[in-house]
This record gives sequence, C-alpha cells and structure tokens, in this order.
Amino acid sequence: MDLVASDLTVARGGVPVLEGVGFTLSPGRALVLRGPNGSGKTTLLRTVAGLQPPVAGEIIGAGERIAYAAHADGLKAMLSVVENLSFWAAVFGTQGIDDALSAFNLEELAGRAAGTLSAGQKRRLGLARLMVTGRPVWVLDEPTVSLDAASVALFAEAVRAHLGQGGAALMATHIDLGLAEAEILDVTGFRAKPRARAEDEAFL
Amino acid sequence: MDLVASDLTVARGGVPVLEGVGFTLSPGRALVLRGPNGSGKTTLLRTVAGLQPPVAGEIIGAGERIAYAAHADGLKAMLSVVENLSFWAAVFGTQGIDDALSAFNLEELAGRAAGTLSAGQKRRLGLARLMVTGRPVWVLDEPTVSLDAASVALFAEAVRAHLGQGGAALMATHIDLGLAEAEILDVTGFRAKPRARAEDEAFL
Amino acid sequence: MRALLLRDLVLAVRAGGGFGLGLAFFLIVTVLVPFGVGPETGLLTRIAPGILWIGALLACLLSLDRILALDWEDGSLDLLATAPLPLEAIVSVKALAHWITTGLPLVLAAPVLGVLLSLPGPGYLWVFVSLALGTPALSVIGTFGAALTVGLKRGGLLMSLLVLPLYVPTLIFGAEVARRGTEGLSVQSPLLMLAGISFGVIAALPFASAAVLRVNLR
Amino acid sequence: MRALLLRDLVLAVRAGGGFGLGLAFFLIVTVLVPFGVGPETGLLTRIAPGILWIGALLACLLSLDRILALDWEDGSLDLLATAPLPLEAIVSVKALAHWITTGLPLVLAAPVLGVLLSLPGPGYLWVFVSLALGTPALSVIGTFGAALTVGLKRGGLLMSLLVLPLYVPTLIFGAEVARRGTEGLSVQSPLLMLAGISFGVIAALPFASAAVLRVNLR
Amino acid sequence: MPDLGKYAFAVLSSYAVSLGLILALVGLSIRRARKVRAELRQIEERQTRG
Amino acid sequence: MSIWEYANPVKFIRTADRVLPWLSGAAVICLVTGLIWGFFFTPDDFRQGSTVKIIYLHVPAALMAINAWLMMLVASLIWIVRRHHVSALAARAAAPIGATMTVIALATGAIWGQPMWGTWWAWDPRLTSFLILFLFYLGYMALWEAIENDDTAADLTAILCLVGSVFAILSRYAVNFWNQGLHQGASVMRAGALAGDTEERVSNVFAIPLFVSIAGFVLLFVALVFLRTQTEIRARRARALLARERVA
Ligand code: HEM
Ligand SMILES: Nc1ncnc2c1ncn2[C@@H]1O[C@H](COP(=O)(O)OP(=O)(O)OP(=O)(O)O)[C@@H](O)[C@H]1O
Ligand SMILES: Nc1ncnc2c1ncn2[C@@H]1O[C@H](COP(=O)(O)OP(=O)(O)OP(=O)(O)O)[C@@H](O)[C@H]1O
Ligand SMILES: [Mg+2]
Ligand SMILES: [Mg+2]
Repeated sequence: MDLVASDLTVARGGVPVLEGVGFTLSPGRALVLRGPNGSGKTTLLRTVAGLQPPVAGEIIGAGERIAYAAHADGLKAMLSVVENLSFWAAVFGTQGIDDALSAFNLEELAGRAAGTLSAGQKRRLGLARLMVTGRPVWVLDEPTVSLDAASVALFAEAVRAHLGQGGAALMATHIDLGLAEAEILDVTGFRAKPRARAEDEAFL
Repeated sequence: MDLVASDLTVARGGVPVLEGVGFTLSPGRALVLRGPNGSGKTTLLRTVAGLQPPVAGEIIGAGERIAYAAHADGLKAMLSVVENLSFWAAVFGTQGIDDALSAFNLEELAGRAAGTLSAGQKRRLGLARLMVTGRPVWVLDEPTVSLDAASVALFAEAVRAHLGQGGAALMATHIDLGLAEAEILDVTGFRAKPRARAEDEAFL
Repeated sequence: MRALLLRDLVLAVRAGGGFGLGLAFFLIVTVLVPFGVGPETGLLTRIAPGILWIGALLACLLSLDRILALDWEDGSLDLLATAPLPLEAIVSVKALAHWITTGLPLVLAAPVLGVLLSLPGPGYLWVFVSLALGTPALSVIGTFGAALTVGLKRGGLLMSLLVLPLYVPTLIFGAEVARRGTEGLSVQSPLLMLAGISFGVIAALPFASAAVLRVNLR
Repeated sequence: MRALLLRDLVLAVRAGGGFGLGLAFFLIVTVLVPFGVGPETGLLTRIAPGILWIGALLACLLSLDRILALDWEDGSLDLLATAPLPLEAIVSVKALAHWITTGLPLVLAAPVLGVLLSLPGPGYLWVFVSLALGTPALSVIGTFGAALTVGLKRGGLLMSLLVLPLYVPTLIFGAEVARRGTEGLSVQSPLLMLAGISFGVIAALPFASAAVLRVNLR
Repeated sequence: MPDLGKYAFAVLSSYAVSLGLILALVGLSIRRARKVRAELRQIEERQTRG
Repeated sequence: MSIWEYANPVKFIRTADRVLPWLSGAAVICLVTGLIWGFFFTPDDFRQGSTVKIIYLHVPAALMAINAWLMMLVASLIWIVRRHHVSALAARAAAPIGATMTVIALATGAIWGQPMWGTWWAWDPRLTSFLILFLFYLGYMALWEAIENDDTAADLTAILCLVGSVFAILSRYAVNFWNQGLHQGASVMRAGALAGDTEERVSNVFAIPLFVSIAGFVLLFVALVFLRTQTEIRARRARALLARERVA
C-alpha cells in the first residue's frame, strides 16, 4: 500500500510553512526530504506521522502504518537498553528485540542504563526502536545526527533491509545518509506564501 | 597563551575513557577531535571546559579563557533570540550582540521566542552565544548538528574570523566542518585500558 | 498496556520517586501542622481528619507531574501516541500506575499518621475508608490536569491551580465522611456521594483526558 | 549578576510560573482548609496563623524545583558554571529571584487570605511581619535543597523530603510569632530567633549550596 | 515470668516491637553481608581464572 | 602506626573480620544480661508499675539514636577532610541503624505514653525532636539511594549531614521553646512523670541493668557498623570489578 500525500498544507505554531506538498511513497522506496533550516521538514513529518492535522490536503495510507522517530529519542534514562527496547516491543505487540540489538551493534551495551550512553549510542538505541515496531513506514527526522561513520553505515544497512522487506522510509536530513537509491524531495519549492495564521482566517 | 593538555586521563561515570591525551592549542589554530561514538570526545571537552576534574594529568591555560558549547544549547524557550543573547553577553560582561546576530543570520528571527525556532535555528542561536562571550578559546561539541549547508558555511566563517583575531577552537565532530585548516586529533588511540572506575581504585 | 503499567511502576521504583516519597511528603505535612497551629491535643484532635485528607490530597497533587511530563519531555509520549494503543487506555493506565505508587501507600499510611494528630478511635477506620474510596478519583482527576498542562514548561504550579478546584468535591465529601465517622455520626450520604464521584470520574474522565492530550500533542 | 536576576524574573513572569502561581497555590491551600476541617469560625480563628504559615511554606516548597532544575535541563547551568561568576553568587542570586517571585507575593497576600480564615485583628500585622522575616530563609534553604537534588531526574519529591526538616525551625519560630502576636502575647524572643535564623542562613548557606552544586556538575 | 499487672500489654508489646526491629536489622545486615560476600567471591574467582 | 591505616579498605575488612566475633559476642552477652535482668529481676516502680521495664529498651535506643548521628557527622567530616572511602561508607552503614534506633525509641515511648499519659503521642519537645531526627535519617538515606555515582553521593550526603546537624540543633531549641511557651495541660503531666522517673533512676536496682543494657546497645551498634561497613566495601569492590570486566 502506498503512502500518498496530496496538496498538503502544514502549519507550525499556527503559521502555514509548506503548502501544496504532494508525494507518493511506494513499498520498497525511500524518500529524503531536504531543505534549509526552518523550511518545515519537521512540521511535515509530524503531520504525516499523525501528530498534528494538516491545514489542507490529505494523507492516505498513514495512521497505524507509521513508526516515527523524532529529534528526541523517547528513552528512559533509568531503564537499561534492553528494557527500553522490550517496552516498545510490548507496546507495539511484537516479539524479539535481538535483531534490533544486533542491527545497531548494541549487544555490548545491552545492560547499560540508557542515561549513561553517549550521544551517538543513544541515537543508535533510538533507531533500533524502529525495528521493534513492526511498522512498514518509517518516518525519520534527522536520523543520523551524532552518529559516526560506522553507525551511519549500520543505519543505511538497516534501512536497506527494511526496504527489501517491502517497507518504506521518509526521512529529513541535511547530510548524506549513504542511501544512494533514495529519491530526494526538496521542500524549498513548497514554502507557503506569507499569510495569516491558519486559525485566524475567519477574522480577516 | 597556549592551551596545553598533558597526559590527561578523563573519566565518565567514574570509568576512565581516555588516557594519556596531550595536545597544544595555540592562538589562531583549530583542533578537531574525531573518534567513533562513545570514544570519549564529550568527556574530554567537558574536562577541558572545567566542568569535571581530570583523573590525572593537567590542563594549562583553560579556566576563564574558555567558552563551552555542548549538545544542549542552554536556551530559554520563553525568551526571544535577542534576550537570550543579551543575557549571555551581560553574564560574560561584553557588549553588543549585533555582530553575533548577523554572523549567524539571525536578524530576521531576532524577536522570535527561542522555543519556536526549528532545530537548526536553535543551533545557530546556540553558536551565536559563543561570539558574545568574548572568550578566546571555543570548546565545541558537535557544533554543526542539524545545520544546513548554508549555516555550516556561516559557522566555518565565524570560526575563521575568530581564529583570525587570535582565538582558538577545539571541536568534536563526526562530519565535515568545512574548515580545511584545522588539525585533526583522533582520540581512538588514547582509549583507556580497561580498568575500574577512578574512585573505586582504592577497592581493587 | 500491561507493559506500560509495568514500565511505569518500575520507573517509579527506580527513579527513587514513587512509593516512598509521596508517603514521606504526607508524613511531613502531618508533622508540620502541629508546628504551625500549636501542640494542643484537643485542637489537633478536632482538625485531624481534615488535615489527613488535605495532606493526602497535597501529596497526590505533588506527584501528578510525574504522570505525563516525563514521557512528554523525552519524546515517549509522541511515540506512544503513534503506537497501537488508544490514548484513552494510555491515560487510564497512567492514572492506575499513579494510584498504585502514590494513592495506595497514602491510604495505608493515613491511620498510622493519625496517631500523631491524636485521631480518636473510630477515626482510624473512617479515614481509611474515605481515603480508599477517594484517592482513585484524585489520581484520575490529576491525570486530566496533567494532560491539560503537559505541553507547558514546568506546568507544575499551573496544574495544581487547575486541579485543585476539581479536587474540591472529592475533598468535601471525603473529609465529611472522615469527620462524621470520627465523631460517630451517620456517614451514609457523604459516603454515597464519594463513591459516586469516584466511579463517575473513573468511567468518564479518561475520555476527556485523552481528548485534551490529543490537542496538546498536535 | 544583575542580568541573571533580571533573566530569572522575566522567565518567572513569562513562563507563567512565578508570581501568580505560588500565590494561587497559597490561596487554594487556604481555601481547602475550611473544606477539610469544617467551617466553624472559632476553630478556624485559632488555627489561622498556623495554617497561613504552613500554606506559605508549602507554596514556597512547590516552586523550589524551578530554581535550578530548568537551568540544569537545558544546559544553562553548565554554561553559567563556566561563566565569570562565582557559583556562590549564582546560587544567592537564584535564591533572591525565588524570593522575589514567590516569597514576596506570599507575604503581601497573607493578610488578605487571613480574612478567609477569620484571622483576628492584630493577627494581620504579625502574620505579615513573621512571613516577611521568615520567607527569605525559606528561599535560601530551598536553594540548598534544589542544589542537592539538581542532578536527579525529577528530584522534586526527594527535595521536599530533604528540605522540610530543614524548614522546621523557621516554621516553628515564624508560626510562634504569628500566633503569639495574634493572641496579644509578647513576641520578642521568637522574633529574635526568627531574625537570627534568617540572617545566619542567608550569610552561611550559599557556600554549602555552591559546594553541593559544584559536586553535582562534576 | 514476672507479674506485669495491668501493664502487661504495654511492656510486652514494647519488648516485642524493639526486639523484632533489632532482630530484623541484624538479620537483614547479616543476609546482605552474606550475599555480597558470596557475590564478590564469585566475581573474584571468575576474574582470577579468566 | 597511625589510625588512618584502617582507612584502607582491605585492612579494614581484615580487622573487622578479626574483631567482629568478639564484638558481637560481647554485644549479645550484654544485651541478654541487661534485658533479662531488667525484665525478670527488677521490682516494679511504685508509680509506674511494671512499665518501668520499658526503660531498658527506651533509653538505650534513644541514646544510640543520637550517637549514631554523631558518629555519622564525624565520619562525614573525615570524608570531607581526608577523603577516606571507608569513612564515607561507614557513615552510610550507620544510617539505617540510627534510623532503627530512632524508631525503637519512638515506638517504646509511644507504647509507654499510653498508660502513663493516656495518649500515644504528645507534642512534647523531646518526642518531637526525635521525630525530626527520624526525618533527617530518612532524607539522608534517600539521598544515598538516589545518587548513582558513589563519590558524588558521599560528597552530597556528607554536606547534608553537616548542614542537617546544625538544623537539628536549631530544631531542638525551637521545639523546646515552642511547646513550653504554649501549653500547660500535657506538659504538667509530663513534668511529673519525668521527675518521678529521674529520682527512681538513682536507685541502683534500676540503674545497673540499665547500664548493662546501654552497653549492650553500644556494642551492638559498633558490631553492626563494622559488619555493614564491611558489606558496603565489598559491594563497592564487586561493582568495581564488574565495571572493569565490562570495560574489558
Ligand atoms: C512515662 C513515659 C516516659 C518516661 C518516663 C520516659 C523517660 C525517659 C527517659 C528517662 C529518658 C532518658 C533521658 C535522657 O537520657 O536524657 C527518655 C528519653 C526519651 N524518651 Fe522517654 N519517656 C517516656 C515516654 C516517652 C514517650 C511516650 C516517648 C515518645 C513517644 C518518649 C520518647 C523519648 C525520647 C525520644 C527520648 C530521648 C530523648 C533524649 O535523650 O533527649 N518517651 N525518656
Ligand atoms: N512552536 C512554534 N511556533 C511558531 N513557529 C514555529 C514553532 N516551531 C517551529 N516554528 C517555525 O516553523 C518553521 C518550520 O520549522 P521546522 O521545525 O518544521 O523546520 P525544519 O525544516 O525541521 O528545520 P531544521 O532543519 O532546522 O530542523 C520554522 O521557520 C520555525 O521557526
Ligand atoms: N553517566 C555515565 N555513566 C557511565 N558511563 C557513561 C556515562 N556517560 C557516558 N558514558 C560512557 O562514557 C563513554 C564516553 O562517552 P562520551 O559521551 O564522552 O562519548 P563521545 O565520544 O562524546 O560519543 P558521541 O560521539 O556518541 O557523542 C561512552 O562509552 C559512554 O557509554
Ligand atoms: Mg527539524
Ligand atoms: Mg558526545
């Protein structure tokens, strides 16, 4: 099933930031969003993930199919790496976190409390969470922040495996992800024309 | 005055992570720390910035000469961009934030509350803070995270200007900073030999 | 859902927050009151049931911000919202976890602390019963307050402000049950009201909390 | 230092935290007490000075975690520690900002809230005086508690547990001044003790707070 | 058994409570001491061997 | 040879292993003698009846509750000044013992108060200051538990202990002042009870078993501190070895 966004207008803090965005993401494909800082990539991803409603346009094939990873990793500092992952596995009703651990080279850190990991190790754990969701569409906001080259390669590997199994991925990033096969969508062209806050329209 | 670290051992959570680290940073020079995730770059920078004492070795020429920028930007979401910068200028006893604003292209955002900035805009503000400290040695932990290409160029520009005025910079990063003239120090070689937590040594 | 409940309980224990501390706060409020109003036994006896109720209520109130704020800050709440659990279930489970870690210990401790305030004989039973019936309502209402203020930086005090008026009916009937019971009067009608509030709130409020949370996540 | 004070005050106002809410909490505690202990005027009159003090103390306590925790979380505290201000000055300024945003409004509001509890005539003056003298001590002691627990995830309740026993002497002498003054007795000796505690604490405790903070930043 | 008169309950219960608390404290201390000692020995053995 | 040698963990463990049997033996002997003597072979007081027998638990526990805090204070100072790990761990080890003693003093006092004063609890200065002491113990132990890094925890709890001691003394004065000035009823009752008791205590019949029992409590405290400190050292060592293993 494709993820289709058509003629989407998304707003942040009430101000529309992107309009007329449309794309189709088929199983097995990856789409990378690009655009300068503040162009609205995070806003678009949050909308696709269903965390905020679009101002206009519609999104088909999202909802329960999406696994979202934001800037913040949602890790509990007091729980160990394994406990953090198992929790998310339980919430999403999947079994087995071993694949996720080995995919992101976390076996050695398995027993460590998440709060004592370095920035990059935390990020790896945050990404490993995607694998235990069992969801087909990954929506990722700057996934490789803080990762070293080896970890970026691990990530690219994991994404490729996911695509190979018929999954799809939608990512925002400023740097190279090492995913040559990904299509690129530059959001700069969709910058919303200056106008009032969406909710104020009734008052104009 | 040089910043000299000699035979430094630094520990995180009581466990030594790097040992025998030594470097000299002269005015006008930049030093980039590299190393895989969890190798101890953040720990080393915190030690140099004086936030934690070294386990062994010494650091000369640090202390009051250092301006530190960590993963967290220390921004107040409720204060505007100008207010955030002015506050730090006042704390460090310097005047004039205009240079900092223009160097990081923040003029347009000047009146916005820091909480409503996008990830990259926040980061730019965090970096602009360095310029108002008036301190000669910048110690930066992954400064370009979330920045787009244009902003990375701005940052490189600012660092170059700082070096040109006799400043120095010590940075940890995984990605290219666009600073060709920087020396590189790979911390991988200094990995501490496995041993117990520093404060537990009495117990071994 | 079981996983969420278990995780919240584990976190409450690990983070050194849960069980012990709500209790300790309750203890300390009870201890402070005599310092404030003076050590006279007669006076203390008269205000004992009311003070115990107020103490329990405040202890509950202070721990409310743990319900959702932590999960909000580290991004778990966003992720939970995209997980295959209805938000209504999530807020209910969170309220339950809060009650187990905070309300339940308070209920068990109240009779013991009654000693410090020279609570008279029958008081022990009725303070216990009224708290056992009332604290679940406090947790559920508190979850609603937490959901309302979750987006705000340190909404702590604002939340107290919003939640306290909502706590008033529960407090009035709960304290009334405790006070009347202590004085040996009939407690039937306030007891019925208290039970009514509790069940009503447990049945209906999670929907409001979930709605509010959905807006806040937007 | 002036900049830090100003920033903290501005933040307190903007974040919807400071002035209004400590006050509102105080108001609500005062309002809850009659619901808890019953509406009898004679009883309320007698406990009024004590309840006002306890209310002020709790309102203070609840806002303590704003003193340092926010700055810790967003990294400002690390940055401040590397700034050219001694940590002793930083904690003192933070305590002062806390007093201005929380203690001062409480002092001004207490006489007004006294009306709700049927505080007798001379009580207004003495509640005011004792709170004016005592709340600075509460802020400074509270800053110490905040510094002790700043590294801990949600140290909030632990901090209450640590701080409350430290508040006991201030509370006792403060409430004693208020109570005696209200009853028309001599207040000289508790007043002196209260002043002594306040000045001693203001002079000495910032050093302990700074030491503790330095350990926590390590 | 001495005749405790009407205060039997008070005296006996204070002895019971106190001795109970002391024994609990001693018991817990000893149990933890044993456990930690065994744990440490195990770790030491493992490390000297490995 | 200096006393600081015992600040070496290994040396401390060895010494503790050597003295512990003797200490605990002596503690058991004194406790059993004192308590059996007090319980079975002392006469009833003419005013308090058989309740005087509670004194053999109540007073030693009360004394130890205070002395344990003093010991923690000294140990904390040593840690702050000389940074001997054993000292910090000894303070940590003593806290639960002190807290238990406080609870015993409070519980026996409360049980005693019921027949004597007709109430379980009165806001008498002495009782009140013990309650506050208990809170200090709770806070101190909670802080130790809450902090993960051992050295940080040692530093913070040591400072808390210092500051807490000053405030504990202040509280004691405050509480004395507070209850005396205000209240007649309960304090009259109390003054009588206590005055009568102090006179009784002069009598050797009560004093000797009391002293034996106090000695028993002191020995018990010392033995437990040795044992628990040893345990803390071992636990710390185990953690250190595990950490090393993990890094390796
Ligand atoms: C008839 C009743 C009581 C008598 C005769 C009595 C007697 C005593 C005596 C002789 C001491 C030792 C004094 C000293 O070492 O300075 C003492 C200490 C103490 N008692 Fe009681 N007590 C009574 C009831 C209570 C009650 C009801 C409580 C608490 C609930 C209590 C708590 C304490 C405490 C905390 C101490 C230690 C205070 C200190 O050493 O300064 N006592 N008591
Ligand atoms: N809470 C808010 N209120 C008002 N405006 C906001 C708010 N949050 C973000 N914005 C603005 O909305 C725009 C889009 O932000 P968004 O975070 O989507 O950008 P982005 O493309 O993810 O940028 P970055 O690459 O820096 O992460 C930005 O101009 C930002 O300043
Ligand atoms: N609080 C802590 N307790 C114990 N160990 C920790 C703690 N924080 C970090 N560590 C460990 O210390 C090591 C060094 O961490 P540090 O953050 O310095 O790495 P880094 O080089 O900055 O890595 P990154 O590139 O991922 O940011 C890591 O192995 C990490 O797991
Ligand atoms: Mg973004
Ligand atoms: Mg790092």
